[in-house]
Amino acid sequence: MLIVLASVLGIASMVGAYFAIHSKSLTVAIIATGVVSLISSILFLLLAAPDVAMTEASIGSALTSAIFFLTLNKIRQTNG
Amino acid sequence: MEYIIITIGFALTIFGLYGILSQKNMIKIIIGFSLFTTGINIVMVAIGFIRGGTAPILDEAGKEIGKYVDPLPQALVLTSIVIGLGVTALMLAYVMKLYQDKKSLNINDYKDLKW
Amino acid sequence: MEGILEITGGVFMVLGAVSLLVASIGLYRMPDFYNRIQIGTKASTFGASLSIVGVALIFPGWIPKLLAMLLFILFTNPISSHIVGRTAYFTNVPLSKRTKVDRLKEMSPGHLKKVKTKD
Amino acid sequence: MGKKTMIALITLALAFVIYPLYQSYNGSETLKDVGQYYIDNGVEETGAQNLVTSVVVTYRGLDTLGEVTILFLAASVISFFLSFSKNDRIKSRSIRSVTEILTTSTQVLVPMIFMFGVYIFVNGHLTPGGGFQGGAVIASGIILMFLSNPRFKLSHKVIQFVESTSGIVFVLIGAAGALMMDGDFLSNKIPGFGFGEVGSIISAGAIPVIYTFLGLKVGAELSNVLGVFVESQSEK
Repeated sequence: MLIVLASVLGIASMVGAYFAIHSKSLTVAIIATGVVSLISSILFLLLAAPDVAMTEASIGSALTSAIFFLTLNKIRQTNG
Repeated sequence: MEYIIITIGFALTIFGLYGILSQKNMIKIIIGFSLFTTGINIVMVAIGFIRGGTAPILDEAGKEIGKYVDPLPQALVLTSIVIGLGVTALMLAYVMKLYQDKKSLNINDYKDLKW
Repeated sequence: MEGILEITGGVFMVLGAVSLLVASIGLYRMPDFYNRIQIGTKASTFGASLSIVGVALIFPGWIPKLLAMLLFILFTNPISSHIVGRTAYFTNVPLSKRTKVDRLKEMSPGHLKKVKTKD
Repeated sequence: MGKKTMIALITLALAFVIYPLYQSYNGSETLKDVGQYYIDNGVEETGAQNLVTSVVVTYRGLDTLGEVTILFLAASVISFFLSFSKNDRIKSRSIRSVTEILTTSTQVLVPMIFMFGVYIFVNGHLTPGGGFQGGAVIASGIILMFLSNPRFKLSHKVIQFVESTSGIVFVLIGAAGALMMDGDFLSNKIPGFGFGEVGSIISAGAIPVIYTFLGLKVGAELSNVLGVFVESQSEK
């Protein structure tokens, strides 16, 4: 059962990584990075590491995406 | 299960390096760094995994199973994630400043040290 | 007696899972963004609440923590989707062609204000 | 010419480097020596239930101190880079009006989020969680405040005070362990902080105190980074 879950999450994270690198839109790329981060937090939970899972979910997924979006907004603003 | 997860970790690492090398957009390069860090973290936690072990918290529920995973890689990854956020924020601040100078996100436009 | 509680909890959790499944099917079937965010929020909030009620029936010792979780979900989920939908409306995400009523447009042309900040 | 071939070659080289690592990985059944030592003796030596916490705060406390220093350096370099003079600032900034629902719910939610962050780092030695996670939760509360009120400004004095005080207290507690009990730097055996009963909140010596200050420090630093990023939006 866990093997099936891990494989599904693995395929999802590979798709997310593909979109993060090859997407034309930066917004899609940033959201895909957040998705990969969130999936990796579930993987940490499967590896019996709840502390790391909490850190990854709050920092890697939420705060990093927020900072990326702030930068993107600033760049668009400068562009006019 | 741990084989699959360590495969995911290595694959994310390779994806991240490929992204860093192949992309021209600087934000995409930082996204590549972010993927690279995530992959390395997954690999490090997977190395400390013990089959059938629970989280290293020794309360009643943990003592019933009596088999724990290694706490050391988890502690290292914990700090590594926080440092990853600091490094990402620093790189993004550089990108913002560079964009204000040249109005370009393409890495090939920055050739100031090259003549 | 304990068996009844466990069975009831299991039924609640299955109902929650069915609700989440309906939400995901609706995400696929709905015509535009606003319908999708509506069905996603409503059904998934309901499903998560039902699952939490099921867990509370099975493990009565966890009720305070589960209550806090329920409160958080009931608070944050609708509010966040409200903000997302509103932002989407003001950044001109197209409505479905079958839309009949658009109250937000009737309400105010001056709703989207340009505020000047003072330094 | 081969820019693409170069990229493919470097990626393949990385794959070759990590392939032996992957090959030699066997999901082991037993722990290595250091991990086994922590499992066997961690609870008696530190009194903390959560062994990750005892590794982070006590066994590898010096690493954590260096890590917090790196975070502090990163935060200060970011604020140095994104700071701007008051002359070249453009004053107008278009803001979409915020609904009443968001404002009201923020007033309810932000204290709850802060309380949840404090709960996480106060219970760091019992349940999963700790200073870093609690600090991140507090910083996400700050994001919510920024989003709900566009004119909200982070008070730099408060941030500075919290950050420097908690850093100094962190080092002082570490030094107290070394000086008064002739133990090690950043050990948790300090007179006045008993070990207590394992599993209760007041236990594990100095670990809860250190983790509380660590959480405040990390929360202040992350909030400062976010605040600087948000402030730089109105610059032109």
